[in-house]
Amino acid sequence: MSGFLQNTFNGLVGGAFYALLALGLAVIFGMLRVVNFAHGAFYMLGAFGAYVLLAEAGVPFWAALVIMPLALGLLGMVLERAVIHRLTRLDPLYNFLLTFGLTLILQDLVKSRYGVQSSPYATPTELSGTVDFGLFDFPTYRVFILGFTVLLCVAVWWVLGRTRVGMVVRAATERPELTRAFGIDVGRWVTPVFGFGIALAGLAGVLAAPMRAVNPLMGADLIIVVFAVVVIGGLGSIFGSVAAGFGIGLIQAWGEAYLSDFPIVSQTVVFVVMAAVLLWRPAGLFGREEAPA
Amino acid sequence: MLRIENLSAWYGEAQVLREVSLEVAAGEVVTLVGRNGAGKSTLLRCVMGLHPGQRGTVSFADRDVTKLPAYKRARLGLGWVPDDRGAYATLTVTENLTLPPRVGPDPWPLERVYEAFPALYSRRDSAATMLSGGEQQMLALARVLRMGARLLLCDEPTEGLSPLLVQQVGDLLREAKKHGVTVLLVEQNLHFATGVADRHYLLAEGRIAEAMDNSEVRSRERELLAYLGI
Amino acid sequence: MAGQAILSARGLTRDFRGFRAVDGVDLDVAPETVHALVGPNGAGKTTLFNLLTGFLPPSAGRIELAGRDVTGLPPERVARLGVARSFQITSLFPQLGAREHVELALQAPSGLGWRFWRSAKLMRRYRDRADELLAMVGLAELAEAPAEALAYGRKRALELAIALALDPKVLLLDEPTAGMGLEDVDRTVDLIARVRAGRTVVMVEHNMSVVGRLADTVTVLQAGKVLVEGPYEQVRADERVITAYLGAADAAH
Amino acid sequence: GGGGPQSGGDQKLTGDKIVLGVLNDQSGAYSELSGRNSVKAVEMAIADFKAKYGDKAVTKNISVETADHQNKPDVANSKAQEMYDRKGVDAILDVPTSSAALKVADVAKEKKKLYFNIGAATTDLTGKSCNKYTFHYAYDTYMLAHGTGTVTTQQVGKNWYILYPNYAFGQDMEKSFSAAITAAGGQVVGKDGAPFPNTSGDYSSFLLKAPTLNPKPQVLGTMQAGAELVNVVKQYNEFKLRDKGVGLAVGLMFITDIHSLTPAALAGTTYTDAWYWNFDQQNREWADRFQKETGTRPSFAHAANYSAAMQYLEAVQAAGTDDADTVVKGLEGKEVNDLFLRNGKIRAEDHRVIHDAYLAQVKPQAEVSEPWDYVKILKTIPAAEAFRAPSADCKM
Amino acid sequence: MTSAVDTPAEESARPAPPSGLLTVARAPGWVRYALLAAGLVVALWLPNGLYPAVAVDILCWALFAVSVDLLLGFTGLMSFGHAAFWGTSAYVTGLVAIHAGLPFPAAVLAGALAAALLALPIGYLAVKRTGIYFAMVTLAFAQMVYYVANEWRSVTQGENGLQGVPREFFGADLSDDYYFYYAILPIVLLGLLAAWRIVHSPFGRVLVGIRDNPARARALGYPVHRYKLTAFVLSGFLAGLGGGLFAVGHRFVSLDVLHWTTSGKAVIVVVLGGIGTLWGGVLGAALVVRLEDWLSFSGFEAIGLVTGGIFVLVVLLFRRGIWGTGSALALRWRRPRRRE
Ligand SMILES: Nc1ncnc2c1ncn2[C@@H]1O[C@H](COP(=O)(O)OP(=O)(O)OP(=O)(O)O)[C@@H](O)[C@H]1O
Ligand SMILES: Nc1ncnc2c1ncn2[C@@H]1O[C@H](COP(=O)(O)OP(=O)(O)OP(=O)(O)O)[C@@H](O)[C@H]1O
Ligand SMILES: [Mg+2]
Ligand SMILES: [Mg+2]
Repeated sequence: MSGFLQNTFNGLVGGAFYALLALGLAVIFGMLRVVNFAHGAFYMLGAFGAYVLLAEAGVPFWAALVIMPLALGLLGMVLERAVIHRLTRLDPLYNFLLTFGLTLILQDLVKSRYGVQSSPYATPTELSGTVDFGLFDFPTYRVFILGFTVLLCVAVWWVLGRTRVGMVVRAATERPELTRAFGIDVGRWVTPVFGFGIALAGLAGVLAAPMRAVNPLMGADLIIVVFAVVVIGGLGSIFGSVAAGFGIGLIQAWGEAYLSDFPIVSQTVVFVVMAAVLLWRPAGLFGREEAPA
Repeated sequence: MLRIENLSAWYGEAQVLREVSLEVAAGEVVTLVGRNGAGKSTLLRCVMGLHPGQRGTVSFADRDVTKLPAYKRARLGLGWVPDDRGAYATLTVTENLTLPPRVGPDPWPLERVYEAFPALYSRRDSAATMLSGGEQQMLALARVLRMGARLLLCDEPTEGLSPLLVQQVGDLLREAKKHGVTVLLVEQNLHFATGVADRHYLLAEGRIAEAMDNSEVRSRERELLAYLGI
Repeated sequence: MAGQAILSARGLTRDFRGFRAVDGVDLDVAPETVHALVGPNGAGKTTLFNLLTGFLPPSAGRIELAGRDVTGLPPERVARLGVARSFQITSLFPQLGAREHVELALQAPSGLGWRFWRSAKLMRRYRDRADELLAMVGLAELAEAPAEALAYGRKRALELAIALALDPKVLLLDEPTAGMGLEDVDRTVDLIARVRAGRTVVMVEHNMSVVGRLADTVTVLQAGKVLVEGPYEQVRADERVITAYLGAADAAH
Repeated sequence: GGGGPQSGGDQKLTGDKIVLGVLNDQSGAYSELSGRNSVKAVEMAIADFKAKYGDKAVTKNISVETADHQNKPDVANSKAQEMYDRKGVDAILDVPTSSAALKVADVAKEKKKLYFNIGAATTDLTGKSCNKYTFHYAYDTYMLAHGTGTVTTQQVGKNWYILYPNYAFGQDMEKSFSAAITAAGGQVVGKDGAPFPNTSGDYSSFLLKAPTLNPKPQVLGTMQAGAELVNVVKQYNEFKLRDKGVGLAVGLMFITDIHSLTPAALAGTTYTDAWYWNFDQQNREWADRFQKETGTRPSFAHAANYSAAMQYLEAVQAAGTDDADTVVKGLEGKEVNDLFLRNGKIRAEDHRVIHDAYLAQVKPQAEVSEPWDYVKILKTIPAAEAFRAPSADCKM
Repeated sequence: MTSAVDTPAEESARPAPPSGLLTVARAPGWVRYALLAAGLVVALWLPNGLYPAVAVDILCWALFAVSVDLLLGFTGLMSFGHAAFWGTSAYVTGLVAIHAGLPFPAAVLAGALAAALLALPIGYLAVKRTGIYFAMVTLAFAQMVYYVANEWRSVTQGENGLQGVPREFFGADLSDDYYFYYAILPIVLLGLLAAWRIVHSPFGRVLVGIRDNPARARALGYPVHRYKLTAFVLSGFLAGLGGGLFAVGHRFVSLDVLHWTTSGKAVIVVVLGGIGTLWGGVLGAALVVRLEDWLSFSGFEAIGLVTGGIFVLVVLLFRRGIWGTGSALALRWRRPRRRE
C-alpha cells in the first residue's frame, strides 16, 4: 500500500513537470496560436541559468527561482517582438519551424559555452530533508514541487480563464488588426503573454535543476512527450494540458513500478494514449471540437 | 465631426482611393454608396487607421488623427463595424461585447444591449463565430454601441439580415442618432439608406462622384440602382 | 407527398452544447420544384443545410434522399448521391483558376481523381463543358483568373457554376444572391430558373423578391422549428411570418 | 624502443607522410571525454615522437586529420571512408559510441587500414566483430564490471541491486556485473532495466524499491552513463539511500561525471577507471602538460589516444613502412609500457589491448585538495585479470 | 471571416497555403527543358566532383525531401515524423538484404512497401487533424516507432545498429561508392519522376484543392480523408525508397534514421529548397548534405548553430526557399514591372 502511494506520489511529481511545460505551451498556443518548439530549450535554459547563477555569482536556488523566469520571460518578450510577431499572420507552421531552428541555436549556444557535460546543482538545504507521511516518507523537495506546481496551475488557469487579461489576449492573437480597432494596444498584451509562457518553461527548468541532470540536451526529447501531452489534453486547453500532464506522469510511474519488465510501456504509453484519444476524441480530452487549428 | 481631405490609398501598386474629401457633421448620418469594389470598405479602414498605404489627412472632432495608431483613434470614440463582422472565434458572445473599452460619454450597459438583441442573449456563452451570419452582424453592431462610440463606421450592416432585422437596425441607427451619435454608413441597400441617412456620397472608381441629399436619391433611385448594379 | 419527396427529413434535430439549433424539423421537398427556406437570422437554415448535406451529423432524426436513408453519411458520399450545395460564405479554392474549379467539380464523380499515375492533361476532356458552364454564369472571360482575384459577386457566380457542374439531382443554395448587385441578382434568378428544369432546388434566401419569383414552396423556420409551409403568396400573408420575419412594413428590396 | 628504419627505401611511406585521423564526437554527449582534446593528445604524441627520433624518424611529415561524427554511425561511416580514401589517413583513432565504432571497424576491414578504437565500450569489437585491422584500446564492459563487481562485493557488501539502462551496453554491463558479483561470493537480489533513453529522467520507482527488497541490498549498482547517471545519483541522494544503508557502485564513470555531480554527491562511490591523471608522477607530469595545452585535466580517453598514436608511430618506425599488414604484424603480441599502458600487451588473438586497471573511490569533499582530484585508487587490477580471455567469437 | 457554421470542425480554420506554388509550371517550355537537361548533367557528373559517398547521400535525401514536399507543398500537411518511414524502410531493407540475400533493388522495394504499410495506420490517425496538430501527431508517432525499434533489439540490434547490410546485385562489385552511385541513380530518378507525375496528375489537382479548401472539396464529393491518406501513403513509400537506398548506401542502419532530428532535417531541407516546388527539395538536399559534410571536417563545433541559423533566416526572409525565390525572380525579370 505505502509502495503504491509512493509511486503515485512520484507519478504526480513527474507529471508536475509535464503539466508545467504543457501549461506554458498551452498558454502560448491558446493566446498566440504559436506552437513553441523551443519550449524544451527554454526549460533547459532555466535549469542552466540556475546553475550559472549559482556557480558564477553564488545566487541561491530561491533567488534563481525568481530571477530565471523573469530573465527568460524578458528574453521571450524580446524574441516575440523581434521574430515571432512577424510570422503570426502566416501559417502557424512557420512559427513552428522558426522555433525549431531556434531550438538548435539555443542548444548549441549553451553547448559551445558550457559543454555537454551535466552541470552540478544541489538541492537547497531547506528542502533537502524528507517529510514523514506516516505510511511512508518522501523527499521534501518533491513535496515542494508538487504543491508549488498545483498552486501555480490553478493561479494561471484563474487569471487566463476568469479575468479580462485572458480575454484580451485571445482576441489580440486571433485578430490583431480588429482588436486594435477596438482601442486595444495589441503589442502591449501579446508580448508579455509570450514572455509569460516562456517564463513558465524557465521556472520548470529551475525546479528540475536539483533533481535532473542539467545539460544542453535536457529539454530536447522531453518536449516531444510534452507535445503528445498537450494533444491528449486538447491543444490550447489550459485545464486539459495540466490534467493530461499529471495523468501521463501517473501512468508512467505506475508502468515503471509494476511493469518494470516492459520498459517499452512507460516509454510509449503516452503515444498510445495519444493515438487512442485521436481515434475517440480528435480534439483531445478537453479540447473543443470547434477549436480552430 | 469627421473630415477627410485628399485621401488616397493603395493596395501595393494599385490605387483604390483618389483624393477623396468628405465631411460628416456631428449628429449626422451619412451614407457612402458605390459599386462592388469602389473602395468603400477601404475608406472606412483608412479612417480607422488600419490601412498602411494611404496619403491625405483625417481629422476627428477637430483633431488631426492622421498619425494616430488605430487603438488611439478608437479611444477617441471611433467605432467600426467591419464588413466581415469581425466576430472572435475564441471569445464568447459576452466577451466579444465586453472586449472593447468604453470610449464615449454614453456607452450602453450590457443589459440594454441584450434587451435590444434578445437573440444574442440566448447565445451569450457560445463562441461568436458559431453564431449564424445574421447574428454575427447584430453582434458587430451591438459591440460598438456598448463601446459608446461617438462616430460609427458601419460597413454594410444589413447584409444577410432578415427583413425584420433590417428594420430593427434602421431603428437602432435612428435612435443612436437621436442620442447625438454620428454615423458613416456603407450601404448597398438604397431603400434602407434613404430611410436612415441625411446625406449620401456616391463613390466611383475611388473618387467622390456625387454628393446627394435624401430627396435627390429618391427621385433618381432607378438611375442610381442601375448604376450601382453594374 | 411524403412518398414521392426527393429529399425528406423526419424529426431532424441538432444540438450544439445544449443549444438546439434545429428542432424536430419535418421537411419534404417535392421533385423538380424550387423550395425556399426562409426565416429570421439564426433560425437554423444553414444548420439544416449542413445536416442535409452531411457536413454535420444530426443529434436525432432521419434524412432520406429519393427514398434512401442517408442519415449520417459523410458529405462526399451525399454529394456523390447527387446533392450539390453552395456555401453562404463564399468557399472556393483561392489559388485555382475559375475553370480549374469547374473542371475539378466535373471530374469528381468519375474517379479520375485517383489516377495519380496519369497526366493532369487528361482533365482537358472537361474543358468544353467547363467553359460552357462558365459562360452560363457570365464568367467566360474570367476562366483563367485565380479565385482570390475575383470580385465578390463573381465569386458567388462561380459557386453556382461549381454546383451546377456536379449535375446534381438536388441543388442546395445558401443565400445565392447575398452581396450581389442588382443586375447580378437578376442574372442569377434567370439562371436558377433555367437550370431548375429536371432538378430540385432548395434555397435559403432573405431577398423576398427572389423567393417570390422562383419558389414553388416556401418553408419558414423559426428557432429551429418549422413555422409555416406553403406557396409563396400564402406564406407571405401569414400573420406569424410577418411578426417573426418580414416585419410590419415589408421591405421588398 | 626500436631503432631507425630497417631498410633505407624512401618510398616505404605512401606519399612520404603519415596521417592520423581522429574521428570522434566534437559537439555531442562525448565531446568532453574525448572530442577536440583527443586531437590535442594525438598532437602531443606526434611532437613527442618527433622529439624522440629527431632526424631518424621515418618521416617528419606527420599530420592529424579530424572529423566530428556527431555520434551518428552514418556520419562516422562516410567520414571514415573519406579519411582513408581522400585524406590519406593511415590510422583512425578514438570513435566513441558503439554503433559508430562497429561501423568504422567494418570500414577499416574493407579498406585494409588501421583503426584504434578508444571511446567505445562494446566487447563485440574484440568478439564477433573483430578484424585484422581493428584494435581495441582503453576499456570495455567486461573490464568495468569485473573490477568494480569483484572488489566492491569483497569490500563493501555482498547483496546487490542492479539498475541498468535497457539497451545493449546496459544489458552487457548487467550480465558482466552479475557474473563478477556471483564469482566473488555475492548475490544479486534484484535487477531492473530502466527505459533507455529515459525521457522523463525519473528513476524514483526503482530507487524506492531498492531498500524494500529482501534481503536488503547493501550496494546499488547503477549502469547508467552520462546524463542518465547524473539523474540516478541525484535521485539516489534525494531518497537518502545511503542513509538507509544502500551504498553506490557505478558501472561507467568518467572524471567529468564526478565533476558534474560534485564529489559530495558521490563520496564513497566505487567504480573502475582505466587510467587516472593523479595516479603517479608520470601521469601527473603528462596531465600538467595537457592542462597547459587545453586548460583542463585529461580523462583516460585522452591518455589512451596519446598512447595509441604513439604506439602506432613506433610500429611504423620499427617496420619502416606504413603498409598496414606489416604494421599490424609488428603490433600483434607486443608488450608495452607507456603513459597509459601499464603492463600492457597487444593481444594477437583478438587485438584487445590489455593493461592494468584501477578500482577507484570518490573522495569525501573534505579530502579534495585541488580541482579535479576527486578519487583515490583502492586497488590496481592487474592487466591479465582486468580483461576477459580472448573470445571464441572472434575470428580474424 | 469564415464561420464554422458553414464549415464545421477545424477545417474552417485551415492554414493559408504556402506561397510560391506552381510558379515554375508557368515558365516557358524551353526553360523547363533546359533546366531538366542541366539537372541531368549535374546528376551524372556529381560523383566526379564530390566525394561519392556524399553524392549517394544527396540522392537518398533528395527522395526523402521530395516525399516530404509532396505532403507539405501539395497537400498542405507538414509531417514532422517522416523519419518513421525513412527509418522503417531502412531497417526492413537491411534485414531483407541480410537475411534473404536479395539484390539490393528488391530489398529496397520491400523496405519502401513496408514504409507505405506503416504509413497506413499512422496516416489514418494523423489525417484526422490538420495544420500544426498534424505536425505534432506525426512527430509523436515517429517517436513511438523510434522507441519500438530501440527496444526490439533482437531484430534491430538496438544501439549497435544493423551492421553489414550487403550491396548484392547479381554478383556485381558495387563496393565502390562511385559505381554504387550510378547503380542507384536510375531508381532515384524514377522516384523523382513518380513524385512529379503525382503532382501533375488529376490526383495532384485534387490534392491542391483539398489543401486550399477541404470543406469545398468534400462538397464536390471528394473523400478528403481518403485522398490525404493516399497522399500520405505514397509519400511514405517515396520516403521509404530513399531510406532503403540510404541503408544499402551505408551498408548498415542505426537508430538515428528514426530519430526526430532526422524528420526535422527533412523539413529543413524542404523549406530551404522551397515548399511546394518539388525540385527545390532536391536542391535543398544537395546543399544541406554538402554543408554538413563540410562542417564536420571544418572543426567548427556548433553545427546546430549553423543549420538552426540558416533555418531561422529562411523562415524569416526567404519563405519561398531557394527554388521559389529563384523562380519568382526569374518571372519578375521576364515581366519587369506592371504599370500602375
Ligand atoms: N487585400 C487586398 N489586396 C488587393 N486588392 C484589394 C484588397 N482588398 C481590396 N482590394 C481591391 O481594392 C478595391 C476596393 O476594395 P473595397 O473592399 O474597398 O471595395 P468595396 O467598395 O468595399 O466593395 P464591396 O461592395 O464589394 O464591399 C477593389 O477593387 C478590391 O479588389
Ligand atoms: N457549430 C455551432 N456551434 C454552436 N452553435 C451553432 C453552431 N452552428 C450554428 N449554431 C447556432 O445555431 C443557430 C442557427 O444557425 P444557422 O447558421 O443555421 O442560422 P441561419 O438560419 O442560417 O441564420 P442566417 O440567416 O443568419 O444565416 C444560431 O443561433 C447559431 O448560433
Ligand atoms: Mg466592402
Ligand atoms: Mg445562414
